[in-house]
Amino acid sequence: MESVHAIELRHITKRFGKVVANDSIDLTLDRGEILSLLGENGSGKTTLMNMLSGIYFPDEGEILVGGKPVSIRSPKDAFDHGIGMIHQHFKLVNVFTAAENIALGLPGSGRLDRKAIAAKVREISDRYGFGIDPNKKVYDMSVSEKQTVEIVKVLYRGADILILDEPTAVLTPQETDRLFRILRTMREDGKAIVIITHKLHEVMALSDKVAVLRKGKYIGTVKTSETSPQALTDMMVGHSVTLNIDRPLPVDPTPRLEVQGLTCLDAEGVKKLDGVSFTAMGGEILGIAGIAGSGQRELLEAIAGLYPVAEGSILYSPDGKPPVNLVGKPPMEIKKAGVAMAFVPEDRLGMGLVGGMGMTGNMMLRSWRKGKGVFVNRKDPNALALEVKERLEVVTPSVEFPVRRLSGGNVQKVLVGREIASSPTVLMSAYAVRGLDINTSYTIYNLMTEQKMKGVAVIYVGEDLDVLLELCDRILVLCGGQVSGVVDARSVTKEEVGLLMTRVGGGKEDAIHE
Amino acid sequence: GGDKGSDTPDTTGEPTETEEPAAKTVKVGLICIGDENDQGYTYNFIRGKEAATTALAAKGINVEWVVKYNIGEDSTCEDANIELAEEGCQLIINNSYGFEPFMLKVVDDYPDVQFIACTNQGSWNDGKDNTHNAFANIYEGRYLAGIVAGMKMQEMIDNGDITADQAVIGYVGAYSFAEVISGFTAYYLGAKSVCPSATMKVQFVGSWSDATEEGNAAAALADLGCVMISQHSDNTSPATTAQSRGVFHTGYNNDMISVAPEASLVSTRIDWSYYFEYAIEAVANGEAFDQDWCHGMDMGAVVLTDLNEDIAAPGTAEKLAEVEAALADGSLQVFDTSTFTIGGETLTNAFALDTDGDFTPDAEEAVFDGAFHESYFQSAPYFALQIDGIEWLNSAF
Amino acid sequence: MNAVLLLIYNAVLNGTPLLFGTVGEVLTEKSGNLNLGVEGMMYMGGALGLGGAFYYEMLAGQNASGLLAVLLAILCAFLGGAFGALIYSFITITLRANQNVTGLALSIFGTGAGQFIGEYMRTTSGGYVAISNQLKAAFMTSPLPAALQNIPVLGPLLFQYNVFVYLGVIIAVLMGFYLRKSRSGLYLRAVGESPATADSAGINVTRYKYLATILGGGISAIGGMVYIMTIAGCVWNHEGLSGEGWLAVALVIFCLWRPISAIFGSVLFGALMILYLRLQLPFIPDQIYKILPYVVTVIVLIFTSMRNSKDKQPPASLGLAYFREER
Amino acid sequence: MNEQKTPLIRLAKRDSMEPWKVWCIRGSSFLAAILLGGLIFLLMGNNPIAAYGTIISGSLGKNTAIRQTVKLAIPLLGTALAIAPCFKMRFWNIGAEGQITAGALAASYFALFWYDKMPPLLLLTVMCVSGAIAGGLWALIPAFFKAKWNTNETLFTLMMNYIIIGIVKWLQGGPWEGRPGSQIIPMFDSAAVLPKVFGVHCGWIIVLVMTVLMYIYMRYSKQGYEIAVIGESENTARYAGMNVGRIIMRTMFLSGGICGIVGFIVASGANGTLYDGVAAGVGFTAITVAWLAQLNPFAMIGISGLLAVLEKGADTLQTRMAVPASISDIITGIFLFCMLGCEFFINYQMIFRGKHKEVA
Ligand SMILES: Nc1ncnc2c1ncn2[C@@H]1O[C@H](COP(=O)(O)OP(=O)(O)OP(=O)(O)O)[C@@H](O)[C@H]1O
Ligand SMILES: Nc1ncnc2c1ncn2[C@@H]1O[C@H](COP(=O)(O)OP(=O)(O)OP(=O)(O)O)[C@@H](O)[C@H]1O
Ligand SMILES: [Mg+2]
Ligand SMILES: [Mg+2]
Repeated sequence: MESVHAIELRHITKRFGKVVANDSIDLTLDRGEILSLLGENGSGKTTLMNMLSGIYFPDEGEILVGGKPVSIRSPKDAFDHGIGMIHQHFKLVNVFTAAENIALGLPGSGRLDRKAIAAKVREISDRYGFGIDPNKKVYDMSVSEKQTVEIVKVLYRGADILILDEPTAVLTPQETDRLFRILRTMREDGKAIVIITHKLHEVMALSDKVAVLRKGKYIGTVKTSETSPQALTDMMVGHSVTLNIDRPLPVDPTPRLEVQGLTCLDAEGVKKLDGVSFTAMGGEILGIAGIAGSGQRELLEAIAGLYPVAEGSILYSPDGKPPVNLVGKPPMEIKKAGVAMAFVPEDRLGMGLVGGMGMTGNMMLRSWRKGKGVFVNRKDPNALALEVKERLEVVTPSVEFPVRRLSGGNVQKVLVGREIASSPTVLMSAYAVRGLDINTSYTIYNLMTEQKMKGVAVIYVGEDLDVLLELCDRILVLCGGQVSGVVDARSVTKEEVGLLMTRVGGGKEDAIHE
Repeated sequence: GGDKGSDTPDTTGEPTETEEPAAKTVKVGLICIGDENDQGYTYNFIRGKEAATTALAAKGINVEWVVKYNIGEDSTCEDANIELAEEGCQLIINNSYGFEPFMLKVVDDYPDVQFIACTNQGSWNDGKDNTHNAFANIYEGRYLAGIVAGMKMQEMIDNGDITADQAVIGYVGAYSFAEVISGFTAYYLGAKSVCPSATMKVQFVGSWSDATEEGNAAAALADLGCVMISQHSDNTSPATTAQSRGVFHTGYNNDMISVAPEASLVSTRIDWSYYFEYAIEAVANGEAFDQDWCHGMDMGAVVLTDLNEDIAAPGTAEKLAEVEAALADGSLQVFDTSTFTIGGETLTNAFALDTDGDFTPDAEEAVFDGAFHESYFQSAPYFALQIDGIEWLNSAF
Repeated sequence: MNAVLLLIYNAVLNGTPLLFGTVGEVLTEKSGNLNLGVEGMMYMGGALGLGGAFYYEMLAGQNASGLLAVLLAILCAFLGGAFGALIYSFITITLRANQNVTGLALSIFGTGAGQFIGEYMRTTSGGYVAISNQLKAAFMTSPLPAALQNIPVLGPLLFQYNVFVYLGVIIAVLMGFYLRKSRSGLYLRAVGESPATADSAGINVTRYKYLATILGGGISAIGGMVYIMTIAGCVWNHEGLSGEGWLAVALVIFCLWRPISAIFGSVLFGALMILYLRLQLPFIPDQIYKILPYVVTVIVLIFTSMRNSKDKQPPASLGLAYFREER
Repeated sequence: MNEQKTPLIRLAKRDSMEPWKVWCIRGSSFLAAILLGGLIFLLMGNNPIAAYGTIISGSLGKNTAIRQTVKLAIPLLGTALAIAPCFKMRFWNIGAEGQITAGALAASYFALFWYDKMPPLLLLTVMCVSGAIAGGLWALIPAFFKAKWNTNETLFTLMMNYIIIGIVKWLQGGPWEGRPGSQIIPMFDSAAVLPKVFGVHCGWIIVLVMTVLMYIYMRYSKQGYEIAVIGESENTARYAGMNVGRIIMRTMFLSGGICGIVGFIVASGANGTLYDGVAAGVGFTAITVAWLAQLNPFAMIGISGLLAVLEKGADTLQTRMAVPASISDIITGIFLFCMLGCEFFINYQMIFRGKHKEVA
């Protein structure tokens, strides 16, 4: 007689139209265990977990919770079975406070006792060391604060089967560590935990078992202790791959973009960038490191002409022409000059892509204005879409399929693919691999390097210090909107960069040791 | 003969049994701005239509009606006229003032069809043979209603309920249009003839039919101290408002006692059946008929609805009978120039007709024999003067 | 009473139907449903509410009780509006059709149905559809003791209104409390802000949307009945209600989705509608004067948008259909 | 699996559907509407077959009837075309009513005061252009505030309707009035009236041409693409270098301009004068036309035709069968409900309990 699993999935199949997102998947999860769910973008991880949390209902197959077949028709059913899920996309009401969001859906009496809820939220966040203010409105929160609220929401409900869909994608290393500590505590409590992440080192560090999906099919489960990142990658992709970043020396670096004393204020008048100065060279990759929200986003947006500049100058030197100041120029002119931005914002589809259009329509976002006359050219974007689809292996039924309905990673591929294709002289990317599977991430790193070798000035904002150190030529570290250092990526250590990241207004003089 | 049930207004007059060969059938079109559900303006035409049908049946004339409801004062009216003419109507009646310009676009194409524009005046100078206008001397009915109101106010003065200078009438008018002005002036003169201290305030609401506006205007008038409300507009809200404010009311178009039994004294309305009968009979016999027709109480074209005996001042019915007789024999003129002044002066001259089409009367002297002769030269009212004792609260409409 | 007092008094009376219409629509919109069919629901409510009192009196005759007539009128009006809102809910919530267009269709349907009922009552009763004076008093006069009503200034300002004024204020205050202080009110707002969030928190989105929309429709429809039974004097007037529903929709935005503000908003609108009758300005033509409520709305709209505040926005998912599997 | 607990009906979104099935569904919803409407007729004591027969013969039975139906469809189609780009941009312009009125007002000004000062063709051109500009400007006001401060456009455009209609009422009873107090503006001189082609004023040619142009504009033009992007996400549009505020204003100017042309057509072609009801609810009905046509200009021809048939038919129904006007509103409502509801069966698939096969 086999032991009773916390969760057992049998032959689960889910289709979306013609897409088979999950194809007869079997999976088990036990108490006191952390399972990593691994797979390339669009391999069906989120879909599978959504069937546990009651968002989707399986087309075929059955779900057993605690050995009993159950039918999970709604999130409420899932809660009743003790299943709680933290979704890839935030499920928070913006105009509510943290406490109100946490109180949502809980049974209780007519009157809403805000004080009691706030007290309990404080208690939980104190216990686990979260710093959240129950009365803060979600719209005032940073991404990681929102993520924290999501976690507290599940903890508050006391779920004993916990599913986390890419929870670390937006957290700082410190926050990630704290989360992992909590998850380990919960494992001790006998909870069953599923975590989806693309970061293999996290998989190795945290989980007990790893289950791998590929193109909607279940490939297998291995014990973490008995596997390696390389082996997992091979399982995910289906054939052997090599994962290393090739970093040739910069060829003939010429100053391309010179930023001086850049200061930007947000709508409330708070300084988001404070006297930022640096030079980006053609033919090299300049990394930008910093804790999330240190001004990376504003910096790139300011260069692209999307964020108002209070002070300072941004000098761009085109080939063989005198430098021009980009400050005050509309985005269109900046783009025409050759500054391209692959910006992957926190909300993937909110900027950079049009969710309701297909890949072709999204490729046109770059080229729609090209050519004389009043009509748009659809032919070239269509060809480009097909090319990007092929090159980056975008999983989509057709290039006319709305990108909103692609999986998160595939959405990102479309964006990055398009930006690179616009053959810029300055290519800026922020969080370009957020949510991308490992294989695709490396494809993108290689694309960046390829651009660099073409003489493009690449600015790469990243979260993963290991990657920054491996990919970039120089790294600019931002802290609280100020430059706390510019370092040579080949010689600096992770610890040194980490230190600069937290040194507010940190001494510029001693940090610059190029 | 035919039935005249109110729910089958369109097929009345269809012969149900074989009649004598002498029976004639006339096909008549009627174009209405509303339908009978308005219980006011159009309803009056429907009532007239039914009564005329019955009366004509007795004379051996079958009338086949084709009625178009809810037609706007726009090109749909033109279309309706074309459609009715194409369907073979020999006579087409347009029931709203604003229909005439659209009707006139069509009349040349159907010279054998007679077109009537009620309440308007185009046939005067359009130079066409097949256009007609008609109206009734509603000012006579208003005058009588004014007498009912005046007697009530005088009774209140006599009882000490109000002082003499509190005998203020509030009048809800649609627009400052001759038809309205003529009406409330007649009404005021009627009231003043039995309650000499009466004065009147007129509030124009800028709509022929808007229950909210009419009710609000009546409330504002009551708040200004008016003890009697009357109206030239389509809804019952002035009556009900009068009742809820504890003042009295006289109505228009329909008997309103059922909706405001404590306030509504009497109403006056036009009875179109006499004109319809006259015009249709002429068409049936292939005769010409007046291009501009106007009659009043003499023919029963203007009627006073039942008096609310419960609240009317004693002796009102008798007084009404007396005045009606005087009006009939011509010994009483409603717009007797000795009964009113304008800016302190007696009215000595006023024009009646607009002959050059600039919309201001410029010909035919309306004042003679000591009275202003309303609807004498043309059916559409043309008394548009502001007399003393009547205050226009607003005049921009 | 002086002119200002009279203006306020009449503004309150005039604004009360709007208050019901608005408060009902606030509830509906808080659930994320933009129901533009208020006009239609108010028509149905007006006709059915009058019908309820009218036929009750026909049956009960002399013994008809005013209180019962009022209750019946409220019930019938509510049911009429709830029925319209049910159609709307089925089409937009279950069948997920576009809310704007469904609302417009409902206003066509509802005005038709309301008019038809009014006409039907008229033809079958052979004249005006009106109730007797004795019953009218229950609808049109103040239910409060004379002692209160006779207090100078305060009497007319506060205590001389008909029962629906007080009922409307009570409903608005209760709804304000419900939305802000109660658990279920919080859940309802969550449904309107982000149905996906509410759903994943285990809130039954469909049920909340249906209930709020139907309840809201019913409350709006009571406004139609209040209009007929107070302003129109308990008589069915053809096309008498025209425009009230649209004003109510405007007022919802004007009061920034807050029931309590709707009380003041409806009085303001009530005042603006009658201002030209009570405060003659020689230099403005009346037709221009009459557009004042709309001009004021536009100005307020512009000013509130200039002081853009995150708390003064429409419910974030207003107008959008929700399907759980949509991403 | 525990069959008892499986939901009775589940929904899934469909990718696509064969066109014939789509039309089958639309056809059956139409049939359902006809049946429901028939039921209403039956309840009211009318013969449904006769009633529908009357609607058809009344609207399409004779040349005069067809002409009138076409005349009703012209402003509906024109306005639906005008609304389409706004709706595509997710700008909820419910102010078409006012924009039509503004256009009619400007056109009327030239018709009334300039008719003898220029040749007829020039006069009509000036009227058309001024109508377009006035409608466009009237639409530009809410668009400006939307672009600048994100002012709610639904309410703003609705209010603008009442305001311009109030202004026309004032003109009607004031400066432009004919007979004092009559509230009627005199008829235009014949030079200011659109000529007729096949018995209907040539507005129908104008709107048909506009249909083709609008189709091309939305589908193939750069501006059409900009509109589509903004409708999806303003941030993305900004990112792509579009000047969102300007595009919003430009699109609203275009939309209002087309409404203004419709106003000109109605005032000059149909009525030959101006009055406050010149838009006659068209602005609202056209929203349903645009939406039911899913913003496809060619589909709008059919939908506006259908609604015009219903309207004209209902008119005949009241004349011939004494069916009150309110019934036709009820029937129109039912048709709209059915046609709106049926899209559900096209976009979603219902899976019934027990229908899915178990894999052993
Ligand atoms: N609601 C939906 N409608 C249509 N297609 C969907 C939907 N949800 C998922 N899919 C499709 O199902 C497939 C699996 O998607 P899923 O989101 O589960 O992938 P994933 O493994 O979570 O990917 P990622 O790592 O990028 O998040 C994708 O091809 C996606 O396009
Ligand atoms: N009258 C209202 N109607 C609807 N929603 C409201 C109303 N007033 C406030 N809200 C909403 O309810 C939420 C809470 O309101 P409020 O600002 O009163 O919270 P609070 O300050 O926490 O409450 P408290 O009154 O207990 O201090 C806000 O997000 C606001 O959008
Ligand atoms: Mg995923
Ligand atoms: Mg003259």
